[in-house]
Amino acid sequence: MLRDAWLVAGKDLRIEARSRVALNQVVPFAAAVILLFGLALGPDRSVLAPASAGLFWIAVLLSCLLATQRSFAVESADGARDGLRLSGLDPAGIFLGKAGAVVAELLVLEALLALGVAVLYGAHLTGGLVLAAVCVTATVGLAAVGIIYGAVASGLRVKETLLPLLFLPVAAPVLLAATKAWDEALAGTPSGGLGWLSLLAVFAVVYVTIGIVAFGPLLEES
Amino acid sequence: MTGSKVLKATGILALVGVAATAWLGLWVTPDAVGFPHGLVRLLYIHPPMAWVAFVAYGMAFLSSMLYLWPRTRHIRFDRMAGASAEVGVVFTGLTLATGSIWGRPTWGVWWTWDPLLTTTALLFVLYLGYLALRRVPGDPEVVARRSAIAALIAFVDVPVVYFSVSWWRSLHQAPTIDFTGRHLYVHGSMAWTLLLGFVSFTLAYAWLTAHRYRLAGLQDSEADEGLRYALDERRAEGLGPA
Amino acid sequence: MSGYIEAGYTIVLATLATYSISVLVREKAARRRLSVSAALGAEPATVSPVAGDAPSDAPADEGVLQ
Amino acid sequence: MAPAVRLREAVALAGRFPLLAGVSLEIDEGEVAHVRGPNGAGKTSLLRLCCGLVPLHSGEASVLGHDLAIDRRALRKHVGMLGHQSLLYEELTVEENLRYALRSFGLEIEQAGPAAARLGLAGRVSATPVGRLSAGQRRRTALAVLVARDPRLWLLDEPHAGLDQEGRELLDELIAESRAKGRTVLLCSHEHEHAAALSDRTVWLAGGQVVEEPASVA
Repeated sequence: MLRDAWLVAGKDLRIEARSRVALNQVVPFAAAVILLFGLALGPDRSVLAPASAGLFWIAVLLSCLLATQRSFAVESADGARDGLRLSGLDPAGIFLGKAGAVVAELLVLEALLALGVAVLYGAHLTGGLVLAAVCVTATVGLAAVGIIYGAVASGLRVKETLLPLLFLPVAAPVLLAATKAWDEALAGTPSGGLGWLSLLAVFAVVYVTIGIVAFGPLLEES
Repeated sequence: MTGSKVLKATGILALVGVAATAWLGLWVTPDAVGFPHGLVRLLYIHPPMAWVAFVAYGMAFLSSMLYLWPRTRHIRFDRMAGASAEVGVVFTGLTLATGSIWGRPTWGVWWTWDPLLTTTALLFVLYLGYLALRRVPGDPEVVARRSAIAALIAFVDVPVVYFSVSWWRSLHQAPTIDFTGRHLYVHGSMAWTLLLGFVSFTLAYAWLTAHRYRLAGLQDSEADEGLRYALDERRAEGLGPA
Repeated sequence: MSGYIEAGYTIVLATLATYSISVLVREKAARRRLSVSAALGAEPATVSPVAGDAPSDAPADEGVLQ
Repeated sequence: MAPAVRLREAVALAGRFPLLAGVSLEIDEGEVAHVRGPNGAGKTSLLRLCCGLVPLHSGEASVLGHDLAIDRRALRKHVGMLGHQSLLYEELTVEENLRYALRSFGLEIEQAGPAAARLGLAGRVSATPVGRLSAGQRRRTALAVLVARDPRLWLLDEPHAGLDQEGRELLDELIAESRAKGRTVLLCSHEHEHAAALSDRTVWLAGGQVVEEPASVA
């Protein structure tokens, strides 16, 4: 299973390194989102700085949608499922590999985005360790849910519209917990975020487990 | 058919019960002190709505699990899950509506970020997504399987959502008024009316879900009927031009 | 009493009534269609497919059948 | 010897549409069968059923001793499908695609080089991303994956399409070779004479069924 996961993740990341879709499209998209938030909320830093954690995570959430869609788009255009199902790979391995690749991509994106938030909104990135830990746990949870739903929706003609509807409500607790943990850290009390961090960890563990168990049935019979 | 008789009896009981709840709630029970505009009367319908919604989602989850478990796999569990979730969405919508109506005169706003209301609103969109997924056509078995997995994901999300939202709220401020009237001394005719509300709306849920389940079965056999003709036509193609 | 209470009860009762009736009507209609097609079942060739849904996820080459 | 493919009244659906309307068919191990029929007869669906891409709705189906109703995953290692879609990764090179495919089946990657060379994809071509190749070269890459894997059952859906004269001859050679090795081949092709020369028998399909005699139209 882990061998297959490694293989799939390596393949996805190599494709990303070649095509640069995440770098050339998803990162600018996320940048546009935080710019637009700035425009919507006005130039007042006293408004923007306190909201920066929430806006950051909204941008991450939307980018995660794009990243998971892309993750299934690379599986040979129209035959995404066919290819995965004919491949002889362990479904749990496929799930872990794809989720792992998305996590890696999103973490890079988050680093850039954090920089953007610091510059544009004037957020002080204090409590770096907690910020990073929150990023990792939250992203694992998001990627897990994204990949499961991506597989549910892949091959359906309505996937572009259905995936956000399925994904966003489930991801709501991640948005909440990650935002609160960041708020605490940015306010200079990183230890206040530890509770939220453990909530994120629970979320990640639960959905990674569901993914490992459910990916087989999901790919096999459809 | 005894099953049909039981169902009919359930329907009549639910109808009588709901009517009685409305009558008692609107005209018989007294106004409670501390609740302006007689708002306490919403107590007899709002909590039962929320209760039924949670029961419905629990039922949908249970049926989905029974479908996913290979030894109990049967398409009827998929129908059950779909029927229950649909009824659940109706009741969730009503929970939101009555909650909002409660909020307007009480706090002067149609919406408050109360943990229960917020959780319910998220559940509403979560299960709207689930129903949308169910409506995407495909092989019945495939549809059933992916719906069951979506139901699993959605249901597991419920406690996480509730926990995170209530924690989030408790950090900001204590809830202004307790929604379900836990601080309210419910007694006499009020207690009985509330109890009647719970029972009769639960009966209404059972009756609705049973009929929705039947409808799903009929739709399936209709489709199977269509399949028989389609198969015949397909075979006729193979025999060359008639 | 204020208008809020009546509105709450009306919304709940009306929605549940509408939903119940729609389920019952659809159930009845489905039953009737089924009994009709069962009566015609002896001559399937004269009846066009009732639910010949377009193959939703079929490969394109198999979807076109003339 | 047990039949490689054994179908009894197999029905396969897309939604509520019958792709296969009750196919009964036996193909022995080592046979090369030419699957023939008009457009929409169910040829592609038959192949997709045999590799487990289309679920079996009713009837019986077993391929290489695996019951399709029970274990389709175990089967996939032994079946190779060449369909309309090449199922390759556009951004990866020919060689990377080959290696990935072999690894994903748990096979050694030594075969990648020779297989590419066999299909005339050695040298500069093998280091080119598949997205930049011509349709014929993609076909060759997809074939190279099959050659490298050497599965027990080959499912070829219009394999000649898009290949040049040299490629077609190469393909014929490959089919003859795998036949000599005792592999089973299901070959769908509209190039009847060509395909007939390669195969042991012809299976006629029409209306999602196997038909006895060639219908008036072919």
